[in-house]
Amino acid sequence: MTLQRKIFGLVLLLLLALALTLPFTVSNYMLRVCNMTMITYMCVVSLFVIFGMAGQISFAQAGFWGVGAYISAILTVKLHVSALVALLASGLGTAAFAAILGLALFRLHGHYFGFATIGVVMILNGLFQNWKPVTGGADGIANIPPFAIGSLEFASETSLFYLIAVAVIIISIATYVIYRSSLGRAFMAIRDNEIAAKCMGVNCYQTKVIAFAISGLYCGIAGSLFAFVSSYISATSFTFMQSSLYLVMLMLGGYHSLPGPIVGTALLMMLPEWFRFLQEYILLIYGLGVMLLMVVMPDGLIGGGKQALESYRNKRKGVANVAQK
Amino acid sequence: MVLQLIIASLAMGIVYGLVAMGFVLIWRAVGVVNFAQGDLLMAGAYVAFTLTELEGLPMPVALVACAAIMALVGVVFHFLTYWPLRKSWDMTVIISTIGASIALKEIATLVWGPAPLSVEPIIPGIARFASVSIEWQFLVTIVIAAALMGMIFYLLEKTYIGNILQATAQDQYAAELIGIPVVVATSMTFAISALITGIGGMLISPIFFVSTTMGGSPGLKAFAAVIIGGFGSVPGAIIGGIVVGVIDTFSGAYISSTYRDAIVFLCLILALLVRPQGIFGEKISDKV
Amino acid sequence: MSPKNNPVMVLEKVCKRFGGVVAADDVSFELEPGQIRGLIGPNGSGKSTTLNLISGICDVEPGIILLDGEDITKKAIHERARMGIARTFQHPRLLSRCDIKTNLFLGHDLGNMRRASGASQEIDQSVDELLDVAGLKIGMDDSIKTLSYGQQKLLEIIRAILTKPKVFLLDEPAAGINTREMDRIRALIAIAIRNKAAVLLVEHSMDLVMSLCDIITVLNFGCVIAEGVPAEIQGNEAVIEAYLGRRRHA
Amino acid sequence: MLDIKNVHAYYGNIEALHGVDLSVGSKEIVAIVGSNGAGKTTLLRSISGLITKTGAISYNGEAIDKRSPRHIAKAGLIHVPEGRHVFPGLTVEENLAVGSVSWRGIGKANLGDDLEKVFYLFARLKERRKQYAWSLSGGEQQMLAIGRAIMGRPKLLMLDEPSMGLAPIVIDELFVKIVEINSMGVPILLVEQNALLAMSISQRAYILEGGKVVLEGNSKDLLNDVRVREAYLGKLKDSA
Amino acid sequence: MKKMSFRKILSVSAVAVLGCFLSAGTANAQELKIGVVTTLTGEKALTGVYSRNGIMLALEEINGKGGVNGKKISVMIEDDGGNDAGAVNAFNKVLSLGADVVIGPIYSTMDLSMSPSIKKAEIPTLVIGSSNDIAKQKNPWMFQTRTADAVSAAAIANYAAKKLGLKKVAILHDTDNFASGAAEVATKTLEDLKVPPILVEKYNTGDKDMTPQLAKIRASGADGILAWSQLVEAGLIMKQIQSMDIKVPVVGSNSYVTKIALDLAKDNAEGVYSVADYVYSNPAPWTAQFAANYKAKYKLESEFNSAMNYDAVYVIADAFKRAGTNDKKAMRDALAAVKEVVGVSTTYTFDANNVGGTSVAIVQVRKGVPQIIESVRGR
Repeated sequence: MTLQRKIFGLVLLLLLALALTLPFTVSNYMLRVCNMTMITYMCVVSLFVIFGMAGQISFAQAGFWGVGAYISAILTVKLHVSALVALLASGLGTAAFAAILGLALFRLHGHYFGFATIGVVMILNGLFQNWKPVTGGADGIANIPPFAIGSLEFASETSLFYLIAVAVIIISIATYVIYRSSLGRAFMAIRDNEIAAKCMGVNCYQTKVIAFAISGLYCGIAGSLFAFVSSYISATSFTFMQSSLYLVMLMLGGYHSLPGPIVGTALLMMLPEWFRFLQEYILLIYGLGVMLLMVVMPDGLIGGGKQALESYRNKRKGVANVAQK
Repeated sequence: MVLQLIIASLAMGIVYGLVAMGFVLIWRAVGVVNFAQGDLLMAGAYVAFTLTELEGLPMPVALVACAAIMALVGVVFHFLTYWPLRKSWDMTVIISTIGASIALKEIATLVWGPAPLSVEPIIPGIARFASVSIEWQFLVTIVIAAALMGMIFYLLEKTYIGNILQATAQDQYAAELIGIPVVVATSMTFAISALITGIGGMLISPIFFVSTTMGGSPGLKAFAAVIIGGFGSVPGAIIGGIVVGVIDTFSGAYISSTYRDAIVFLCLILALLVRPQGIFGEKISDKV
Repeated sequence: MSPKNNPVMVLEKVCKRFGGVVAADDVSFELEPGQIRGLIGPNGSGKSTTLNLISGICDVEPGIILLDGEDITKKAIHERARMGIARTFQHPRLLSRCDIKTNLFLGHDLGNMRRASGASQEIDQSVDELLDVAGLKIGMDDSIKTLSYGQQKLLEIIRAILTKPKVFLLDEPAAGINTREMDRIRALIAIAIRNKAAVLLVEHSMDLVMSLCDIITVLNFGCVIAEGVPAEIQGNEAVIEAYLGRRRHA
Repeated sequence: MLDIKNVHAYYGNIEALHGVDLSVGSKEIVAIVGSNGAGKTTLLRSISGLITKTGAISYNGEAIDKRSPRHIAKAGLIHVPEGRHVFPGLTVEENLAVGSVSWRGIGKANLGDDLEKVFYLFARLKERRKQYAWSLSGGEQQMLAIGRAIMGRPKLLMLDEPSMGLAPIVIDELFVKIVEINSMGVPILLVEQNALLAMSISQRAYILEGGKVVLEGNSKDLLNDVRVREAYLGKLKDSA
Repeated sequence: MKKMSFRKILSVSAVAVLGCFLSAGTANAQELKIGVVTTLTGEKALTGVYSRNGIMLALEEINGKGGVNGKKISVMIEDDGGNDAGAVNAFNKVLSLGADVVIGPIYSTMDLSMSPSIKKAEIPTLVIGSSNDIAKQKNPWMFQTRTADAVSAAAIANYAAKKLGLKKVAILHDTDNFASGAAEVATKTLEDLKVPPILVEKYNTGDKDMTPQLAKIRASGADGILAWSQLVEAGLIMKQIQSMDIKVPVVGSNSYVTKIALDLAKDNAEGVYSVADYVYSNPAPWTAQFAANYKAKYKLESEFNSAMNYDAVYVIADAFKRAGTNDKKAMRDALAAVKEVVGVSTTYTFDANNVGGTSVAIVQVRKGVPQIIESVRGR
């Protein structure tokens, strides 16, 4: 077991190292795709927290992503706040927004909460699109300055890659720590059995609000980074469809464990790029592929892989047992 | 102006009601929210276009043929999205319907092209009375949709086959034990759901044209209707649809024409918070 | 019977109605530290309801439940849990998609929470020891789904013991398990007793109830119809009738 | 009529029945009694095709152990599940009409005689024929569940805990009706926790414990058997 | 239709692959590679198909005549999926494939989101979006070929107030970038003419039922409607105006006289005025020839997306001819110097802000066909 762990860790480190050298091996275009993939990944992880761990389905994530993006855009363009402060404000602001929303919406249980979040993303999109004095309305907000810490400016795709990678690593580690902490266990207890969770002393309402706030924090950071990467934002990005895609990514990757969001996001962000030559057939294949994958691997790629591994092990165990007898 | 708005909102509302009914039937039968419901509306409109504009069928025939084709689409939809996943978690079916939603739009684009299409109305021309002047199709929509709702309602509530479908929806376990072929019953429910939604699409296509994206907004608004009306209730879906139609049109006229979608969804959230069981609530209290 | 020392929990005329059905009707009893009270009765007699009332899953109406002299009737489920009420369920309610470690840690979390608030200072029972007593030779990273039903029940009991409960409610621990596992349940309950928990045991397996309990309360149609030590209960005509039913007069 | 040989049943990996043999004659009421978790319900569920099992189950000499629940119902083995499971959103009459599906399919049929039979047995249902099933009391729901099964023209009726959660007076009334149904020529397999009650109306009884038949015989004999009592209340401490 | 598009894909990808090979094989082939970012999938896929058609037609013609200075032009087309992030992805994709010049999508928000990347990559890019914000970017590498909304919106307002003599104008517009920008300009123009609009109504892209807006317009007693819309909504609005018996002149944006909108609105379009970059019925020889060629090749009427993209290729060809090299800097300078290049939709001269289109036409639908009434020179 420990050996396996070590090997797993080693492989992970190797992959990470490989990933960090990407800017030297791929084109600018691919790097941009990687950057967008990582930003999307943060949103999918946020969904992993609220849905994968805490079991509360949310379609609000793309809306939160937008809130984060707009906070940063408004702060830097209109109020000339420094980028770092804007990033923090996006994260915390969106977290606070999510928390307040959660306080109201977690009076609803199960599916009903999910339904309400559909309303949330629709309303937010309406505001982004039409609240001209604040969000710039349909014009969006242009000329967002590049991210900078002091005089260190992150303008090139490569520097942005490392900036986002740092955020991704921090968020991944934070999520792993939460996953292994009592808070994470409280989330999962709520997901698996709310009554049992309560009987184990978990304040479900409060805990759900915390999970929602954390997911808001992640989305806020992702949104802020998106604003800096694209330097122009408009309402068209932050839609219900985008939220559904996060859900698809999480479910296809596997919602049980942290590698799920990684695999799911990478797959669904990269494949369309690799299969660009299919042109107008790509979305059809995408849609059918999603349906097919769900049938073949209802637990997602990671879940399905694990199951295959487990059944293989069981088979081996079974053989060993028979041999012993 | 008010009368004009009332008629327009009724026509929209009743179409939302049809789609909402489609949602509810599938929800009750298999406990899943079908994210591709709006795309079934789109499919209905394209089928109607093919039947009337390309094949030149007379309207009444086209209506029946469209219903039949959409029922078939519903059965296929059932066997592709729900049946293979019936044993697993409902989320997987939801994801599958999201996939189906993407695929349906693209199929429509590939078959009929990306350009929007127009369809001849069932009764052409404009109806004028008092201060109102409105396309006849609005009134036709109200009449046919209401008749269709009545028929479906009668089928479900008053006939033996309807009872079988309802029984399967309410308790699949018991249905299986007394010998109801559950596959047939669930696929029939999907067929009816697709049929009424598709006819909704056919009815509005002369008013709003046929395009691959036409299902998106009605789909979401019908979903709001389902929740406002009461999740799982057929009369709730109808009333909810009309309520949403009225909110939509009147908020557009009197509050803000750009925030009307947002207002509808604000109502959805408020409805959930104030009365999560909706106007009609669940007829079946708690299944203990 | 043991002399009344200091009851940790008191139920005073606790009632519950579901619609027109009376599920609990003036149920009163006390739980004492280190003592096991059996709660028996035929199906639908209100045993599980009583557990639900104590743990807060159902609202009491009317009646009073005291824990350490404090009225907890209006407290939320998680507050009661934090005050030291632990329970298991008829069908184990584990975190079905998590590994074993996570499930056990959930118990620890509550124990830690209570220790931090000074509510619990019992000796630490190591997980290994408990697992050993339960005869669970399992990998901590295994998924819950790999466990048999009986193992799941044992694990749920261990999880509850890890919270260092003052009041420990067991709902049919022996249902659906084999005799070897039954012995292990006994051993686990013994550990809880050693930790001065007051145990309330709802059980159909009379072997277990009769051999384990200090005192037994019998419910029928929500009412307490008998209370006494096991030997008394076994001979009680009302109890026998409640269980085996009356013969039909042909 | 019904013959069960060496049936093992599983829930996932867990074996719930460990080789059960059982038979029901053509006019009998056979009782299966035992405490909670003894495997009574599992046995019924394996007969009606709801769970995976090994072993042989035959009905009138025809093997039915590979058939789906629907086909078993079609063959006339109708299972009234524990907890009644009436269709709450349908009226009493609609529930009964749907009950005829096993022989009727979706065609038209004259249900007059069948309804008459049910209403003769359970007059209360006739009074409430237009009411929704959810609005019925527990006893009435149980009657409806049995009535619905009778609409399926059963050749063997399997009742799972019909007395559960009912007041004694209602139980008495219900069991009179069960005997009456049997006297109409329908063999009945009765699963009951209320052992004395079940044995007092049945000809034969099986006592299940831990997924095995521990006792079987004439109900009359078993009624006075001390081992029955032990199966429920446990062995006395001193005799253990 | 299905077969056709598949063949097209094959040919496009073949060209693209060939392009890659050539660029790899002969570094200094001096061939010009145009990267195209357009919408082929998703909700806005309609425009991309037209754009691609226009580009492929222009390419065929130019290469058919032996290319520019004997050098061929090739294109690679990438899908932007109809959203901002996708546009940047597609832009980077064509860059990575070695594009020398890029043609951007018609949607202004996508062009705006590409702007920083364009500046960074220092690659001359012709965008088709018409928003006034594009010029405000002051991006030396981004060229707005199409006549800006400022010109066309002012033209609409002027025509309505001066020629049609409207006094109480109601404005109805989409809330998207192009329409709301144009509506602002129009409002300003009308105010300057002392006939401020009596009502401004908006709707969101994709809204179908305009009854509330039109009911208010009717109740306001407006004597004319100015409208800015996308294709489908243009058709819808023309139809709904008629069905609500609003009998006032309508002056719409370019979309109102596209073949698509006219097909949708049918008789309801009769008499509608519009400002247009391009109409297929334009009798000018160059335009008529394009319209005929397009129709012959694709079996459908051309519309402004095709025309704008067709022109864009010719504008690039013109610059390439003068630059004589595919060097990006040289191409940029050559593009900036584009002067009086006559296209099918307008005449192009890039000004200091890199805005190229110089004129629009006022058109009226007569007997179902848009007829040019007058041409408005913007500058």
